[in-house]
Amino acid sequence: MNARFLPLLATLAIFLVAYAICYAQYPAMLSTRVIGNLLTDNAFLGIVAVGMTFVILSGGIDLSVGSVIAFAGVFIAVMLRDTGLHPLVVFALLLTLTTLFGAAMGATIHFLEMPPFIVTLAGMFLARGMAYVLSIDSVPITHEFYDTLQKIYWLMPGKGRLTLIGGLMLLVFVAGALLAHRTRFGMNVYAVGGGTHTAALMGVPLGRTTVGIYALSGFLAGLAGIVFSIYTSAGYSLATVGVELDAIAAVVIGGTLLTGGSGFVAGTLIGVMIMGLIQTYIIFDGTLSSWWTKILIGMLLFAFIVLQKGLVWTTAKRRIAGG
Amino acid sequence: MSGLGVFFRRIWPQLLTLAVIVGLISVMFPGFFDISIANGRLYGSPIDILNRGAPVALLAIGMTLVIATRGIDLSVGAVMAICGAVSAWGITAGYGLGATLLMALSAGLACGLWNGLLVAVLGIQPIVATLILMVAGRGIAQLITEGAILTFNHEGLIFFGSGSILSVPTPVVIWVLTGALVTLVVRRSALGMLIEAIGVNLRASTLAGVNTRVLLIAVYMASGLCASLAGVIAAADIRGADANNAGLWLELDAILAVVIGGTSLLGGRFSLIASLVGALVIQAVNTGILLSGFPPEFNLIIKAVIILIILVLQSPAMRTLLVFFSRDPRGVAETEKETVTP
Amino acid sequence: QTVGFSQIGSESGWRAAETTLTQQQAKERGIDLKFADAQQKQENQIKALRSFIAQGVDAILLAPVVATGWDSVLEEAKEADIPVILLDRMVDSSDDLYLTAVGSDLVHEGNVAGQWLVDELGGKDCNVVELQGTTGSSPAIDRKNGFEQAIKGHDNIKLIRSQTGDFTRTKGKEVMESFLKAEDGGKNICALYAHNDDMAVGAIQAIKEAGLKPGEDILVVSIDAVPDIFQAMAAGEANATVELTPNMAGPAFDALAAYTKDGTMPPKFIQTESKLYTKDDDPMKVYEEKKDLGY
Amino acid sequence: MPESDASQPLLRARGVRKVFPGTIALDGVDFSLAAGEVHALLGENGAGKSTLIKCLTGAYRRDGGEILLDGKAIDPKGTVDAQNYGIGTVYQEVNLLANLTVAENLSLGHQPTRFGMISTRRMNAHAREVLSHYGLEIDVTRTLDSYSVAVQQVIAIARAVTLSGKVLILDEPTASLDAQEVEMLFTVIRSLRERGLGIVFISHFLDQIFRICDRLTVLRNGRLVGTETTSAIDRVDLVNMMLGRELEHEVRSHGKIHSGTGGTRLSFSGFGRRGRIEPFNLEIQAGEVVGVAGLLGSGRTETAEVLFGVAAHDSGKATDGDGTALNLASPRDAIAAGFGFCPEDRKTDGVIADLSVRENIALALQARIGWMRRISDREQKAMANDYIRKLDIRTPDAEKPVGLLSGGNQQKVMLARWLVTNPSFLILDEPTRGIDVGAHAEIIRLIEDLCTQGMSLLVISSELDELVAYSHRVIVVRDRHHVAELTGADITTDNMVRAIAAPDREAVA
Ligand SMILES: Nc1ncnc2c1ncn2[C@@H]1O[C@H](COP(=O)(O)OP(=O)(O)OP(=O)(O)O)[C@@H](O)[C@H]1O
Ligand SMILES: Nc1ncnc2c1ncn2[C@@H]1O[C@H](COP(=O)(O)OP(=O)(O)OP(=O)(O)O)[C@@H](O)[C@H]1O
Ligand SMILES: [Mg+2]
Ligand SMILES: [Mg+2]
Repeated sequence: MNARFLPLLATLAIFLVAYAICYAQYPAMLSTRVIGNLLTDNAFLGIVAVGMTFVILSGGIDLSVGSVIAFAGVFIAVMLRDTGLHPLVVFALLLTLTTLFGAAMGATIHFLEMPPFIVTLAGMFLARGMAYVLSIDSVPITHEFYDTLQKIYWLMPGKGRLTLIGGLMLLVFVAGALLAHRTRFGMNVYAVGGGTHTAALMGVPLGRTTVGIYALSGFLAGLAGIVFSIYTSAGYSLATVGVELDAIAAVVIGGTLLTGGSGFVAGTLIGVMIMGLIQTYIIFDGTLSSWWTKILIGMLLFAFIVLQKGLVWTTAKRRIAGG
Repeated sequence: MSGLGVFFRRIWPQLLTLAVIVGLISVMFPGFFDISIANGRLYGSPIDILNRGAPVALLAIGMTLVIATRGIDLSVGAVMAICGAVSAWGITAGYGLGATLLMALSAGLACGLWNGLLVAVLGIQPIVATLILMVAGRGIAQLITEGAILTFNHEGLIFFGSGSILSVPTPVVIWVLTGALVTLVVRRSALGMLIEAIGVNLRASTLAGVNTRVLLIAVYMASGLCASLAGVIAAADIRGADANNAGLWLELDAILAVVIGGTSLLGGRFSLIASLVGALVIQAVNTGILLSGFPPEFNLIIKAVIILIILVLQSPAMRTLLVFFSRDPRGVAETEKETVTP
Repeated sequence: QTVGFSQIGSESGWRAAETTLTQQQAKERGIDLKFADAQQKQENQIKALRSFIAQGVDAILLAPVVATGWDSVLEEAKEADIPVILLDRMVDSSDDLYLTAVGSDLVHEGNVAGQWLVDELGGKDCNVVELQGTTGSSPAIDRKNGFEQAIKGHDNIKLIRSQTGDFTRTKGKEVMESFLKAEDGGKNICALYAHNDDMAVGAIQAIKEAGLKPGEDILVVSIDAVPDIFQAMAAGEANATVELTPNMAGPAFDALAAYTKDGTMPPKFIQTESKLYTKDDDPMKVYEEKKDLGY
Repeated sequence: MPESDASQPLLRARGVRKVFPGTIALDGVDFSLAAGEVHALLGENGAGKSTLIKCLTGAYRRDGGEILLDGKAIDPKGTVDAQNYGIGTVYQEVNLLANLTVAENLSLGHQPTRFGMISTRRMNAHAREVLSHYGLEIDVTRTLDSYSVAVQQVIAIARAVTLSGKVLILDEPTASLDAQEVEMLFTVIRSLRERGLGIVFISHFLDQIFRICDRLTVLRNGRLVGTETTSAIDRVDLVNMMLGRELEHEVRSHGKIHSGTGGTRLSFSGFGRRGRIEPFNLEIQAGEVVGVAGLLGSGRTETAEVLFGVAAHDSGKATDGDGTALNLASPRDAIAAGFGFCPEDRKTDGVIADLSVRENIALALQARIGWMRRISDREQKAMANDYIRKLDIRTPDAEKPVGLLSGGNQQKVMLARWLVTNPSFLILDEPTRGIDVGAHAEIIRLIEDLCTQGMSLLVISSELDELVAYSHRVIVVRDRHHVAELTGADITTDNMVRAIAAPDREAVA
């Protein structure tokens, strides 16, 4: 077995064990309802985390995604309220806009040689600022097309629902995995993450790749914004504050190294599911105060990371010792 | 003196930025430079910038050191909340001022130690390692205050927020002194060079015998200590510990200050003074927005645009362009370094 | 009986008090309360609601972070026959999706505060500065509207500056400092309206540090009625506050009990009183009453 | 093969200029490469060889001059362009991506695709097939960093060869290869030459130059000294051309004056680490040079790392001359015990690229003194200038970031870093890798000087001749075992080769 897959397997193992523990305590955790919820409730996070995976694989970071989701929601809601455009047209407009926004950040990062952390931080302020300017109120979306979208789901046995957005997230993960592992663009992303300078010497088109990565992240953030607007049927400029940190945490828990160059899109899915599991567990428990909730989330984050490190480390060590 | 010359060459972009922003504000708001003394304390908008900038300036000191080692500390905001809570709790529980301060500073050191251990011993990447405390820290602070704003009326503690020394507001005195002290320690000893060495190449530094582990931990502890000072000031300022909001998102401002100060997020060469100027730039922008009277929904956009402009102007590529026009060979040196690291 | 409670978060003392009181009320009635803190995020609240439904609780209390976006999850609750009661803020879904809503009218609160100022001034000219809540939050929007409605038509009152203080003391103080500087050292300002007491408390300190007397040189009116504002009022530094009671759960549980017993439908909106407190209401006594409620 | 001289040059550079602050790296250099020739590029460290290559391939923007390919002016804006023109390059220092698999490294940018999707199976098969030409039978689906520098070097060469349609440029490709691998490489080069490729070959090994190259071009201080046909020039002339002076002290002097007269300095017994190096015994005298020979990946570097505490030993113990036990759990412990260690991979383990030459030299000493007592700028500068002179480090001044020095000069800075700490036991892993003839002689003389002064050295080198020149004792490592020890007159290249190649353990005594 290849050493590259160790972190991924470790994460999967931890997830399964954690789920088993939760199940032992609350048997309802294994209902299709909970599973359906995990997919639906984390759909927007999952989608944006796929984009974040690419960014992090390339050694960058994108702090703007939370704000972009909020902007997307407000944009859609305001457009649907004030113009007669069909939602699909608005979606297309929005995706173009967020993709361009991402591409602009990528271009700034590459051509002005500025660190991604800072560029996307400014992007984060900018996107939320734009959302404020569009509307500070939360704007409901009443278009009947949205009702149609929300009504699309597959009722699993046990009353759990696999919703459109949950399914879309899974689709994005599959597409993301193919893009990352089976295309030249994906390889270039890994190459840039392995070392910009070396990648350039090996002939990787740095500019194109960097712009592409952030454009992809912007596109997926826009898509996540659409999903979020379907999820809440509204646009709200204060929504999804700090989602970028959740996405980063999911990517990292999923076994991708923040230094870039190593990790898997599939790991991110498990990361997202682990985060969802933690939250579900805390809600099922229902006795934690606000502060203990935060502390527990922090501790579990810590436990997962240490466990993962430990697992990878001991396995790697055994392999060396075993020859 | 060549030392001073080098120093100014390093920080002139930051100073210039600050001057331009202050200039802009004073054009928009002519009364800007009016400084008087009220209640035995200097009073005026420039003083506000210095005073309100205290938390970010303090955080930026620690953050600069952390970033120089190629790390990052996202937890400083939460640590501020913890230390503010500890000081409020200590003083209301009747411990003396000395004991309370000691507890608050120890809390900051302990948080730094935790971060440092995760980074240096467990080898967790700094963003993630400090993200843990960023999430949990606010919870810990709330645990101490039980979710409420823990108010106090102890004059001694309040002095740290709204007192003054020789009419200079105490927070200003604290951050200036801390900045000077840390600069002195770091530059008069070999710490500065060792920290830079770690930031550029951790492995090579270890092989050269640098005690990288201890140094990394120390750097995070310094950051924790700075955060605790900031936390005490923030709490003393409003005479209460607000576990939810104290230092909220200030870590981002601190990082921004360091970057505006020209220290690379990839570690290595750093300048504390430039970071402090960076912190003042950010606060000047904030204060300027407040004085301008624009509706609040524009705050973020204005801030984002100004910061973007500053960063773009300071970016290496822009410097190349500038050099291209001025034909200053020194600038070329810096550009070439960015593009090629053999 | 198991009741799930999805709280927004713990962003202010007032909300901490609401949580404490809800837990107390539940305990008194022997209800098993499942508490979920959403950390200011709607998505977390929706997750919490879905988990409550999956868990099969008997009823759900929801303090919604924002008015929009609850339709589908409320429908799910309805399908699962779980009554939902809204606390302190409204949603804009159709009202057959929830049992009842307990809360105060935010616009009304702003109105009460504005009305007080109008009455207090009695026609004198007055420049007002406003400390808004978090930009985009419904209390900030509604309290601003309510206040503006109240002062409309009173040309003696002018709103000269309005800036967000994020509902926090620190920002309240910082913003007030700049207001003072921008308005001629505060001589230009005759009254302060703050969207919550915390910002007012911060602003009071800023006014004092500028060498002015809050409560006299600058009138201070705010909303929430948290204990600390009563201290300030007792010291003559604040003038008025509008109460937003943190005990929303009491009426909610009563309505729920009646509903589960014999299906009595409560009214769709149970409005709590927006009581105005001034110096004349013995602030110290109110402070003593309130100070242990977990604010 | 001299036929190449006649034909129109394949690649031609005219008046190439490149200026770095404080240095004119290239000053109007002309260079021409014919199809079907192997053309050597020679010069001291810092002469501008790598810079010329980088200008030719667009990795640097040149400040002047023109480049012609097949008579047409080209202006590669980046390495991609160069690759598209059919110019494949191996830059100095392995420039591959450690996080990608071997196969991915080989095919990056040119992966076999089907319907836009990369076919992993075909990619891996192709990689296996390519590497088999170099006698490398490795798992191509493992990441590059699971292999040693040497293996990586071979992969880098393989990649460049597959990419080069017309021109192949190799910048010190043999620096980390052993004799066998060099043979393999030469076979490949010859067959490419047959196919009409033009090959640029940079090396400091003159033997190799004479064996494989048709013509050679010498640079000195960024200027062209001349181009000659290899067969028309002899060794001494060539060296004079490179140095611009006579080499005072030819390399192979047998000056082993001391041979461990100072008594035992260190002894290690049963020293080893599971999975790295089998336990070994080693005794080192004061003033003795112990050479370590072995094939690539045989465990020489591991020996050094275990000794220095980089990978702490888990068996055995170490004692100093008096028999007191030494704690060697970390590099710091080792340094405290008076050890020094110049690692082989200077890029990742050695230089602190952004710090100045001065700081790099002072670093180890400063770390040993502790952070409290700072070595003053003046002392640091004096120290640095002293070694810049002694080791002839080519740098405009001591403040230049070390990452901007040429490869060989970086190596000298590493040496200086340890020499200032005045260690009693210095471990050098491939100290002469990438170092020019002149400096090579310097370093060997330096090693001899140091041991006369009583310093003990452990020197790992792939150049057996060199080991013969200065070692008092040679340890041969094979498959992570210390298999043989040669002393005195037994130290000959033949004996070493026999020990390295011996099928079973007790081969040579
Ligand atoms: N990016 C750079 N910035 C500044 N100076 C540089 C840079 N790259 C190379 N130099 C300088 O240019 C000169 C030529 O360096 P180059 O790397 O071409 O030498 P070289 O002939 O390849 O030497 P070696 O044999 O040691 O590899 C050296 O003095 C070096 O210090
Ligand atoms: N040809 C190879 N095939 C597979 N693995 C190899 C090969 N060469 C080296 N390795 C691996 O690399 C490891 C590193 O070896 P090490 O660096 O100690 O070798 P060395 O003798 O110092 O050689 P050198 O320093 O010249 O590379 C070896 O233990 C081995 O696992
Ligand atoms: Mg070179
Ligand atoms: Mg080696």
